[in-house]
Amino acid sequence: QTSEVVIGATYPLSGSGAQVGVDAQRAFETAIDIINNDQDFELPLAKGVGLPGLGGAKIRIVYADTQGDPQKGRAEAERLITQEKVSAILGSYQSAVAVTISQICERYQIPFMSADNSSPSLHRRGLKYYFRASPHDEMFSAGMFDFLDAMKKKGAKAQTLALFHEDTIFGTDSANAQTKLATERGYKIVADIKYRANSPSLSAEVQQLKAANADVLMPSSYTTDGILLVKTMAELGYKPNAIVAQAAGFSEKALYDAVGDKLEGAITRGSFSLDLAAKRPMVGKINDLFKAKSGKDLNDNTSRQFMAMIIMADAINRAKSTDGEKIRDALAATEMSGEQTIMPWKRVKFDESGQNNDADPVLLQYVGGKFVTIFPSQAAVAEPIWPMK
Amino acid sequence: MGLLYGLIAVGLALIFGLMDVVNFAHGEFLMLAMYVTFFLFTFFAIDPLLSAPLAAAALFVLGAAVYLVIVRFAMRAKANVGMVQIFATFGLAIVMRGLAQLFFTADYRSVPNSWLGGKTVSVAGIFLPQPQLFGALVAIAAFGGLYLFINRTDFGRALEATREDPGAVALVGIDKNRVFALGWGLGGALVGLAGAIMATFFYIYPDVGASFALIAYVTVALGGFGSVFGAFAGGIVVGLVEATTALILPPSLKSVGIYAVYLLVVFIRPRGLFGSM
Amino acid sequence: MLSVHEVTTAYQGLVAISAVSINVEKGEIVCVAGANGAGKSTLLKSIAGAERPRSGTVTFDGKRLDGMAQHLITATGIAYVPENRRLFPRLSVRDNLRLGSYLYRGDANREGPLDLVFNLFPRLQERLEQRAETLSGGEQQMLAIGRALMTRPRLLMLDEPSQGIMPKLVDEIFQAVKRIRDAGMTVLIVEQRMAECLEIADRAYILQTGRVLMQGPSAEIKGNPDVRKAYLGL
Amino acid sequence: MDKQFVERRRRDLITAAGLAAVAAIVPLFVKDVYVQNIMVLTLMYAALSQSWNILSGYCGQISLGHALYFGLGAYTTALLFTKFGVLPWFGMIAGGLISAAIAMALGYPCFRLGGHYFAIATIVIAEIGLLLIQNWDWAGAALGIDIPVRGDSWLKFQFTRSKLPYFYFALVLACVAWFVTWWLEDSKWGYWWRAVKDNPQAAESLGVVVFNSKMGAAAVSAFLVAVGGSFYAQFVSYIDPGSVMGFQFSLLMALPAVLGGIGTLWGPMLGAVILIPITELTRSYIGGSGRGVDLIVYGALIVLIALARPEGLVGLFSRRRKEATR
Amino acid sequence: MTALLETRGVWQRFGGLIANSDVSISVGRGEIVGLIGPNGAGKSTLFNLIAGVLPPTQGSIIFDGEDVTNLPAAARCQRGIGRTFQVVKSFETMTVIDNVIVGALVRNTVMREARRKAHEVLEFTGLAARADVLASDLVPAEKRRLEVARALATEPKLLLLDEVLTGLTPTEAQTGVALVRKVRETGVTVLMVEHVMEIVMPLVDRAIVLDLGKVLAEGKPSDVVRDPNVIKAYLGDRHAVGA
Ligand SMILES: Nc1ncnc2c1ncn2[C@@H]1O[C@H](COP(=O)(O)OP(=O)(O)OP(=O)(O)O)[C@@H](O)[C@H]1O
Ligand SMILES: Nc1ncnc2c1ncn2[C@@H]1O[C@H](COP(=O)(O)OP(=O)(O)OP(=O)(O)O)[C@@H](O)[C@H]1O
Ligand SMILES: CC(C)C[C@H](N)C(=O)O
Ligand SMILES: [Mg+2]
Ligand SMILES: [Mg+2]
Repeated sequence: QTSEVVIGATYPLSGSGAQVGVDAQRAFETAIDIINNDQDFELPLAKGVGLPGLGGAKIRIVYADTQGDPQKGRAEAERLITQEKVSAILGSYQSAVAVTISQICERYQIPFMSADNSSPSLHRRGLKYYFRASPHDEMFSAGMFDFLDAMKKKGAKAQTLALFHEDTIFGTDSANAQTKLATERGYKIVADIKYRANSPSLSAEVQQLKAANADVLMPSSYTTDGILLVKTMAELGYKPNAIVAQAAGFSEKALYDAVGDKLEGAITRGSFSLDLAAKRPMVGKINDLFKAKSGKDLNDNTSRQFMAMIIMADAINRAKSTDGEKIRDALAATEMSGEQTIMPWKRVKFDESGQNNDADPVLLQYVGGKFVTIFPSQAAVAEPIWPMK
Repeated sequence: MGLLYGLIAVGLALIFGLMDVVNFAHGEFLMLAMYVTFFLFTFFAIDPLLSAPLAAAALFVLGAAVYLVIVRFAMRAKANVGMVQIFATFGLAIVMRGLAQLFFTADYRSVPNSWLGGKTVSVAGIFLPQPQLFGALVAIAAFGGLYLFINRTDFGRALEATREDPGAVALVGIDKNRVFALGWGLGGALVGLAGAIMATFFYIYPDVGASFALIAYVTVALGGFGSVFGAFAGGIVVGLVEATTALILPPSLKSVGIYAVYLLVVFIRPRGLFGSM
Repeated sequence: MLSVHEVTTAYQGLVAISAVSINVEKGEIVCVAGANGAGKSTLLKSIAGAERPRSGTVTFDGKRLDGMAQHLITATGIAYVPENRRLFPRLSVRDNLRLGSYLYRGDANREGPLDLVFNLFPRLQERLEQRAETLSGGEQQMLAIGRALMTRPRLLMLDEPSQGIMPKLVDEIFQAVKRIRDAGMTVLIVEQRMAECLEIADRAYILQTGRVLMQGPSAEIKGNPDVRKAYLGL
Repeated sequence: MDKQFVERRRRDLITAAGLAAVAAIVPLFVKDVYVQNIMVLTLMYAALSQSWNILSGYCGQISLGHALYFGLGAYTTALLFTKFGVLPWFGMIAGGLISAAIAMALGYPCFRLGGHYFAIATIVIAEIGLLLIQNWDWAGAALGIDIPVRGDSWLKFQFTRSKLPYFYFALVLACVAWFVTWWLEDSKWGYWWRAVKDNPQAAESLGVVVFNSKMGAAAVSAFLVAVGGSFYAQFVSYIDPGSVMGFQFSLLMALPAVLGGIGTLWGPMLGAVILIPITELTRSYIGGSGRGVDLIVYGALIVLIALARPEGLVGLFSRRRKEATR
Repeated sequence: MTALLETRGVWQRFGGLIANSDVSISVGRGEIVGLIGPNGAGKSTLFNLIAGVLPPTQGSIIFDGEDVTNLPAAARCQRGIGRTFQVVKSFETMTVIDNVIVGALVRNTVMREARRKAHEVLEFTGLAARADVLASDLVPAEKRRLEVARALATEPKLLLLDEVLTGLTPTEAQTGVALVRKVRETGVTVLMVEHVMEIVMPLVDRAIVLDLGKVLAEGKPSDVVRDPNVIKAYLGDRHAVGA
């Protein structure tokens, strides 16, 4: 039988998203290490060598650079499928690129798993081979508003919101979800600022945020704009009452390296929490493995990339085949308990559109140089500090 | 902010305007200057303000080298010299980004806290961030210096003459390669200065140049090629327009304001505000 | 002073002058004449370094010029006014002239030759601020010669300086050439107006299809019946 | 002498037909879809660059904003299809016509601008277009437009796996662009354009209405590029503002022509045939490292080609030909 | 018969400088008229006004019975004004024949016709051997000839020649003179600027002298050269004796 299973990973490895792509490589390598070698974790496939279902076959990963361009993502996916003969594809950071990759995968009947794409539209296109284990923006946003509701109940000042989001798919989707939830749950949006991604300056935008002076600032920005936003806020003397961020840049180490001192008490939603290590020691150990490779802690993106690989490998193992259709069926039948992951999720189980609806987001607060889980209560290890600092 | 665009633009103005050469790697020059500043800070704890001259010197060498090694040969083209230069420097930009990623990794960096970083002065209720303020001062000084240099010295005149007809300056004993190499070096040095100041309030990564390149070109063109003062004025106009359009249009469209102003200006004055060519 | 020895120059494989040798002594006015396309301009270009000779040598005051960069040749004291003038079109008359003295940047008396220039071409003085490209054809020619004089050459090479110049001024230019020589310069001049040129020249060369056809003192050349017929239209 | 000229034109035509015929049978032997994909892109870029070359190469109006017309073509087709069910074939024509009309409307003020001012105006206008679409919710804004693919259909011009139909369409497009150039080259317009490029004032004095010439070139050029954009929308079946209207795209369209030989008949083709495979292969085979090596190689190649052959690669061929006839 | 070209009180100012002041001249059909005058007198400027490069500051230009003052250059070319530029403006990246074809296209819309016409003109002007050379490879004298060829290809009624016969040896100049005569024989009216008296005097039917932007003298060449004002301003003493 086959001695190796090839999985493709399509990421931006050059251009403005390169940093995420490069980090993703480390996350996948960590997962493959665990799968291919005998490790003592409560993760599927950790124990023993390789995939037992395929006679101990090992996983090999092939990377392709999308440069963040849908057309290139498409071409690379096709190349991975036809030339590298991959059995499945993981990807792809930018949701726009996921659109074309998932189309190609559909045509070739190869499963595609969004590790870190968060656009809700992705799983609503009636694709059979599309899967996403992690939450999408609506779920994330719902988590954020659940938290705000809880805070309000406690009497915190969280009535008015300022949305600050970039003009890409990610920013637009996030803002749409947040707007919808805000109206449903009776919040007032006092500023809804859509800005151009990678702008050279955000002064005008920050002036408007400052003028609106909302109770909660809700940014949806990548690292670059996140850094600029925080620096500009400091320079213009704007200190919001609270920040509740839609992850992305606000879960990147680089951002806190740059402007962490100005973010004491900032809150971001996330799908990963290192605090879980207290309850589930393997989380800490896996984090150490990852850190040894990358010099960084696992974060929102890398944890999901890691899990995507584990879940995919698990399905292939159960499918006992490298055939796309069989893997798809196995994926569709996935039933993984939360304990078997490194995430604070209830479980992994895909609905008919390929979305896992049981992946609960968490909210993390940046306190004293690290993240502390503050919501939901079953995962929380500390009380939120509100307002920030 | 406008003045900073101006400062970035002025390096361009020098290379692009005064020499009639397009440098598509301008943003990458800026990127490199920011990295130089960053590394000087992290490894030698040299404050960006002090390392600015070092960054300028490094970029001077780079600018001159780029001219001598690449642009000089691109200029040999008989027809469409402009396009050949555009693409030679475009290729160079890609190489520089690749090299930056290879050596500096794709990580986002930033100079955490310089002496000025994050401090603000409040003048009559308007907050002025110190780094920008300082940048503005440096920009004004650089503009002034360059303006005098170009308009009052023989080098400035030689540069203009070389742009007009590189083949003819030898008739009066000018070495065109020397003049151009110096011009590129100076352009680079100005970008070096700009980069050092930028580094105090901007993030740094291999593709950072892309954020600035277009706006810098528009700034130069708005002011008018061949005019140092134009680049200065262009920078101020762009800064003002940026700040004001954000009040009328959604911020994601704020650059539309700048672009529209550019179009408006050149439709009325086809050589920009102060252009001579 | 200047010695051109067996110089051959070609454009993309097409030989324009072959094995041409000429000599110019200090203080002389030497005229080079010949039909269109005979290679006169090519000869001057080869001396000035604007074209690189394929073979042969050019020496100036004992210094080898062939292969030297053009701007360095200018610095040795050779000023060259090309046929197409090569002014800096968008610079003012003043700047064009000032650039002529670029080599004497530090010199307190850098603008010394300006008197001579204005004396020769008062029109330039009236037009100091005008952009060179808007000058009339003749004015441009004046400026080109003026700029060359500003480099304080020991050898001045003029390619058809009378072109586009009004009759009155043609005479003046030829007289000026004489004065320039009297001011201590040596002049090598290419001209179609052989009659006028031979009047002031000490010696002349006639080129034909890239070779020296004839050479000698002006009077001798002027008297030659073939020359009279072929070049003077008499 | 005239005979020589007629012969040269005929030889160009025969060569082109021959090459097209060879190209047409290549995919019968090359079954690898990845390679086929590269061939489709190569042909597409050849066609785009050839079209760009009409305005910028022949007529000398350097446009660095052709992504606008490309995007207009792509968006018109995609919107008409997804919103109104209009078949892409009509969308293509509509996109072309809209682009040509817009090119002329924009040309009206822009053609008064010279050199860099013109080039920057084109960049800026394309960028405005991009921003407007990016903020236009009805057109999908940043989300772009996902064209649903429901099986193979010539009518809807969509095919799930096979690249062949796309390949042949791109081939036809490239041939059309080439042929239009060939045909215009020896027409009144072709001469006018080159005259306008070399010296507008002299051209005017010879009865060339400079402004109209530029308008004509802009219209033809924009039309063809927009058809290319329509094709791209169908080919990728997903478009978003950044990937069809970005500034990079304008550059990529010009690059083959510049490297191949700007303002020449064969330059864009030659440039595309060399450049596009390099672009794709460097990314695919050395881009996976995530260390930017592919960029270094790719960028260095561009620099080298630009420096080694500043007049364009076609020089390699024509020089040899000239010497052969001598 | 009315004049082919008439300028009525034409002025041209460049800032403070008056390049043409109240110039009224007329050129009859079939004439060869010489326009002479000192450097900077405004001759080329007047050509530019007639050909439509610039609109005159004041005054009007009548061509072939029509007021063309406000027509652009291209339209004037179509009506039959052909011109050369003193500072040559060849299409440098095009071959000689292609340069001429551009001109020929004004009256020949069929390419084959235009090409035939262009060859004919090249033959006529003696450039035929250089047809396939790039214009940038021509020497200055040839470029000037190309200017003439291009203008002739537009089949003008009036041909404006601005110093096209300079830089020729006297013998060569004779060929040029013959060429201009030949042009006239084909029914073209010629208005020419030239500084070389040996060429102008025998060739032109009439001479107009401009000085400081104004018409200084006008008449038969032999009369004009004797005019003391003309001698003083333009010819200098030697020509006074010579003529
Ligand atoms: N740039 C060039 N490219 C190709 N051939 C050239 C070039 N310049 C000159 N030639 C050729 O070289 C030969 C000599 O030209 P040159 O200009 O030296 O002649 P000339 O005697 O100065 O003529 P003229 O009296 O017209 O100025 C001519 O046959 C000409 O065609
Ligand atoms: N655009 C302009 N701006 C300013 N002055 C100009 C402009 N064009 C021409 N002039 C001036 O107008 C005067 C007339 O120029 P013009 O070219 O008509 O002279 P010309 O009679 O043709 O002289 P030449 O015989 O030397 O060619 C000149 O003094 C010239 O400097
Ligand atoms: C929060 C992010 C990880 C979102 C993701 N990159 C997307 O664009 O789909
Ligand atoms: Mg000559
Ligand atoms: Mg004149």
